[in-house]
Amino acid sequence: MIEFVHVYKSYDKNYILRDLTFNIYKGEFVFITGPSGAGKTTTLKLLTAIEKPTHGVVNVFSIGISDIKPKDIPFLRRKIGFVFQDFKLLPNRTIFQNISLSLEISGISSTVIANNVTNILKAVELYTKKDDYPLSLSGGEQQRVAIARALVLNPPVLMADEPTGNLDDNTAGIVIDILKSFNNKGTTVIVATHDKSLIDLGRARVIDITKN
Amino acid sequence: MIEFVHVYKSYDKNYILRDLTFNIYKGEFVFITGPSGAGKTTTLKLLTAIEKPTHGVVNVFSIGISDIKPKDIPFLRRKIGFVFQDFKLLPNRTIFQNISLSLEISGISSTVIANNVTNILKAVELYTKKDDYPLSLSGGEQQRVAIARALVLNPPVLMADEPTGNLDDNTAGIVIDILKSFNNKGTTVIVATHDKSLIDLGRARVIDITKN
Amino acid sequence: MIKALLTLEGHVSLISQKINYLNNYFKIAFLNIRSNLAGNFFAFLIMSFSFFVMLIFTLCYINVYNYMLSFEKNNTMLIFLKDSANYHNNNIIVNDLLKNIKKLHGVKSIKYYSYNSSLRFLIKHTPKISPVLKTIDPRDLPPVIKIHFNPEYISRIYLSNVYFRVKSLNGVQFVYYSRLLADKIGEFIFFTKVIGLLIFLFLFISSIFISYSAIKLIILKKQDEIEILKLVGATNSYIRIPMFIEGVIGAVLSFITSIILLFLLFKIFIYYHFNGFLSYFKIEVVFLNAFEIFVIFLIAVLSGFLGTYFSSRKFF
Amino acid sequence: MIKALLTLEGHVSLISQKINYLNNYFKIAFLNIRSNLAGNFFAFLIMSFSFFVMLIFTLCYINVYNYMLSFEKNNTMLIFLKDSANYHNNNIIVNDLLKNIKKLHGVKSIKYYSYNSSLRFLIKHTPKISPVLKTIDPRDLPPVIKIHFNPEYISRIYLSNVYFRVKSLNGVQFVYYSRLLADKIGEFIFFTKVIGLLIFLFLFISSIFISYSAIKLIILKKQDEIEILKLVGATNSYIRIPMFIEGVIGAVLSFITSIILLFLLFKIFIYYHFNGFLSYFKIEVVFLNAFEIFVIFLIAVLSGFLGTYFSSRKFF
Ligand SMILES: Nc1ncnc2c1ncn2[C@@H]1O[C@H](COP(=O)(O)OP(=O)(O)OP(=O)(O)O)[C@@H](O)[C@H]1O
Ligand SMILES: Nc1ncnc2c1ncn2[C@@H]1O[C@H](COP(=O)(O)OP(=O)(O)OP(=O)(O)O)[C@@H](O)[C@H]1O
Ligand SMILES: [Mg+2]
Ligand SMILES: [Mg+2]
Repeated sequence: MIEFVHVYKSYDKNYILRDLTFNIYKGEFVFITGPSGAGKTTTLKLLTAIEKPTHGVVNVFSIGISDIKPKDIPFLRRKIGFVFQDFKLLPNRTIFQNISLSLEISGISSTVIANNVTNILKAVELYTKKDDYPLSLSGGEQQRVAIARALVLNPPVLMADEPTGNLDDNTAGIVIDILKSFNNKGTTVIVATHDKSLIDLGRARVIDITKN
Repeated sequence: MIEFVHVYKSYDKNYILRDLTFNIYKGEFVFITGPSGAGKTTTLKLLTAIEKPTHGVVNVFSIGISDIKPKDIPFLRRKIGFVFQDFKLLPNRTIFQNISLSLEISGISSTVIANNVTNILKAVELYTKKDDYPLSLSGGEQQRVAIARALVLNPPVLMADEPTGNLDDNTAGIVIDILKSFNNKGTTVIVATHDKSLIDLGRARVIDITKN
Repeated sequence: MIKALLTLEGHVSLISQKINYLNNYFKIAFLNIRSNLAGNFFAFLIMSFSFFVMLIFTLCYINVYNYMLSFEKNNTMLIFLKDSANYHNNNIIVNDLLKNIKKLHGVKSIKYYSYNSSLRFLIKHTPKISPVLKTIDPRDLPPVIKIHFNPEYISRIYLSNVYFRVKSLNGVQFVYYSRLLADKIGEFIFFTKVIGLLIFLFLFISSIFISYSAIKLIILKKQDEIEILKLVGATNSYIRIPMFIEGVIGAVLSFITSIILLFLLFKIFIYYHFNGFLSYFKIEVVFLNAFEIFVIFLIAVLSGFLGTYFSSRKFF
Repeated sequence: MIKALLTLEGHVSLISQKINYLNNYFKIAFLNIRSNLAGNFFAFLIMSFSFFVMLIFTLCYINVYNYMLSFEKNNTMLIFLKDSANYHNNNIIVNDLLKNIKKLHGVKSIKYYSYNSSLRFLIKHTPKISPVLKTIDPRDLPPVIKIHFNPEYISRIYLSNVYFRVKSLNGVQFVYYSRLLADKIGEFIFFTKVIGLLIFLFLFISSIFISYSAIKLIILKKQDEIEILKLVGATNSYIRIPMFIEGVIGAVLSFITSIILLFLLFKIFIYYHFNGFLSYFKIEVVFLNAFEIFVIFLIAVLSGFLGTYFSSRKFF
């Protein structure tokens, strides 16, 4: 499903990723790890064509990221839920509207949207905050909204960048349980984190990008 | 130095902080802790007059936050370095310019600025990135820039909101060491975190806002 | 594989999806307008201002142009006849003359003034010296023939042709038409056209530019939002179409406002009898006709569209 | 305690700090301009456009006003005398009349035309009918006295006063002055003033408003930056003063651009001899004088300042 073959990535001749090769199979749960600045976020960005590899091949759903056409990028992104490290919520839309966004852009009807969003909000325990705006939420609450937005479209692949950085151990446990339950339903889950305790909690395959 | 006396804080009649009372003395190192959404960030905001208490008294440097004049707020904030949970760096200024900002707004001459910024950048191990822009840094690197900006003015009080949320254990250790060294030089340090391992690492007084 | 998925999905619910999208575009456009009422109101005011300036200019231009044209078109020719002592002879000459002149193409009407009516004619057309003229003996004045031309025929060359023809006729003492004025006015009309076109182009570009800035102002506020939308998988059209709807709605509303404003100002103008005053100078003030309004309306819509186009281009 | 600290700090390095600040304000203003060249260029263009419209309006207004005034001020009065058969008697009456009229306040010059020169006078002043007049016997015409008034004295009341006085004098047959025109022009000048003032106010407010939007456009881009600056401890003046500098620099530059543009357009206008054409209608076209330019310059600076003031107010 996802292939990295001898991937190099540089910013201004400064190589971040060197000769990175790995495979992620359909339905897997995988941790990508490495210290701060190692290139975890960069690796995830390569998967959604936010960045392109300098050398090497990145294949997602058998599509080569290097030669994807700009007009196909939105459709690729709809297949991959992305929980951003800095959440990227829209400050002038409520939690509910933020989450329904992923559905609206795919042209889904509003009754289906209302139903799905309500379910996912209950799953991340934020249903009571559905009409609040992101800026009035705590860091941890925002993180859960970001996760809900990524999951609501029920994408075949979910990527989460440091999804528990702002969460206490209890809440982090809840989030990992949610990710696991989606994984059990067939979603491929990729989590980038430096957090050893999270990896212990998840008990899954670990790809250390610095050891490649 | 810092006093919370029977402090209540509500947003829209929804009480976040209830009857919170504590003291922080000059030169102390204190952890403020509690689960996600407990009000850690809110507590720190009360200290810098970003928010005002609904009831109760908050005193900082013997100044009551409830009746501080708007024109005195900037001068209060210059005495308190604040590492924000979401960093709040200026995207269109380089790392160097971001850090020198705190000095410029106090009208300090540019030679002094250059000197101080260089020193602090070396302390957080980001001197090589000084001419990069924040968006090209990893989450952990941005966090360290935020810390450097808070420390460069050498403020009597430093507050850090989840300062290691995006850092791996090694880098987190470095950051805690920096905070400790400033604390040894007389700076009062207040760290808000949910991270048990960080609290273990710091070995200092813990104020749990949910237990008050 | 993704393409296969897409086409499959595309065929299953294509129509209901299209309707949802269309519905959404308008919903988003109105949501955007509502969520940034202040910004949109500013944009609206700036655009109204620009269209208002454009409309005022057009109104002035059309009236100046009409005025100039009226100068050119109202040209008459005065033919002063030789005074013959022989009354009978005179009559024959005059009849001959009138017949000859009638044959000329483009002559609309001919009027003969005997010396009596010639004086009345003079008194009527030169009120300033009428008291003086009243003391004059009519018999001192020559008879006059006045020719009105068909406006379509009038041109400088035509007039000078007629001039030379008439001058050579029997019994004509002197032919008068304001050649100098005609020349100058012809020149002026030409430059009015050229400069009018230039100013109009300038205003058109400015109005695109003003729509551009007005919409840019709105887009700048949404820059981060657009960035996020793209990351979440929104297509270009999903982001841009509501903007176009917004831009065109803004342009249409501003246009309507400015035309109403102009109309009210025009009515006030008429109300205070300036029209009466100006008609003293033979200046008739007219409002824009439906066609002109429609053209400017199209320009307004176009400038809203182009403004959005240019201001939203850089994001994609 | 914090206050004590502040005042201490304040006294130690007050002067060097003030200099650093001032230095900084200009540095920041120029940095801002450079870092957002595109946005600033737009703002500059919009402001230029608004000032240009304002200047064009002022230019037109001043010329129309001058033209109207020239109508009012060039008023002359024609006095037609009774034709006396007795030449000697006539001379005495005329001399008496001239003496009496000279006594009136505000009379600038008097000219007496005997019937011979009266004809020449008529021919000169009514070229359209000169061929007719040439056939007239001079003795049929009455002698005329023409009065020129001092422009400062002229007003409707003054003129009608003089009219009644002169009319009652011995030997006067008829007094002519264009009262109707004077009335109408007086009315028109009044409305020109009122409407001119209204339009000027409208343009002034628009230009503040346009500066406002232009600067708002820049500030919107910096909204987050300003938020962060405040959190880090920047004072209001630290944030706003560079904006004022930016706003005023923008206004001044746009003003200079638009006045140069207007001047060039004016020169082109003159070059194409419109001036000559218009002077045929006795319209003299003048450019704005230094004082008028200065006033509009002040308005430009003021609108830049007020624009910044209003657009930066809400942040604090
Ligand atoms: N757009 C960019 N331009 C230049 N350099 C960049 C850019 N994005 C990332 N980098 C650099 O690439 C390196 C890896 O960044 P990345 O964000 O992938 O790290 P990370 O593993 O996610 O770290 P963290 O755990 O701190 O988030 C960093 O040193 C960063 O400075
Ligand atoms: N401006 C606001 N308006 C309304 N509610 C708010 C606002 N700011 C915070 N809250 C609410 O107050 C509660 C406490 O927020 P706070 O940010 O202080 O939590 P926190 O302890 O910092 O949590 P975290 O560890 O997740 O950052 C949250 O439930 C949040 O939704
Ligand atoms: Mg990262
Ligand atoms: Mg927090």
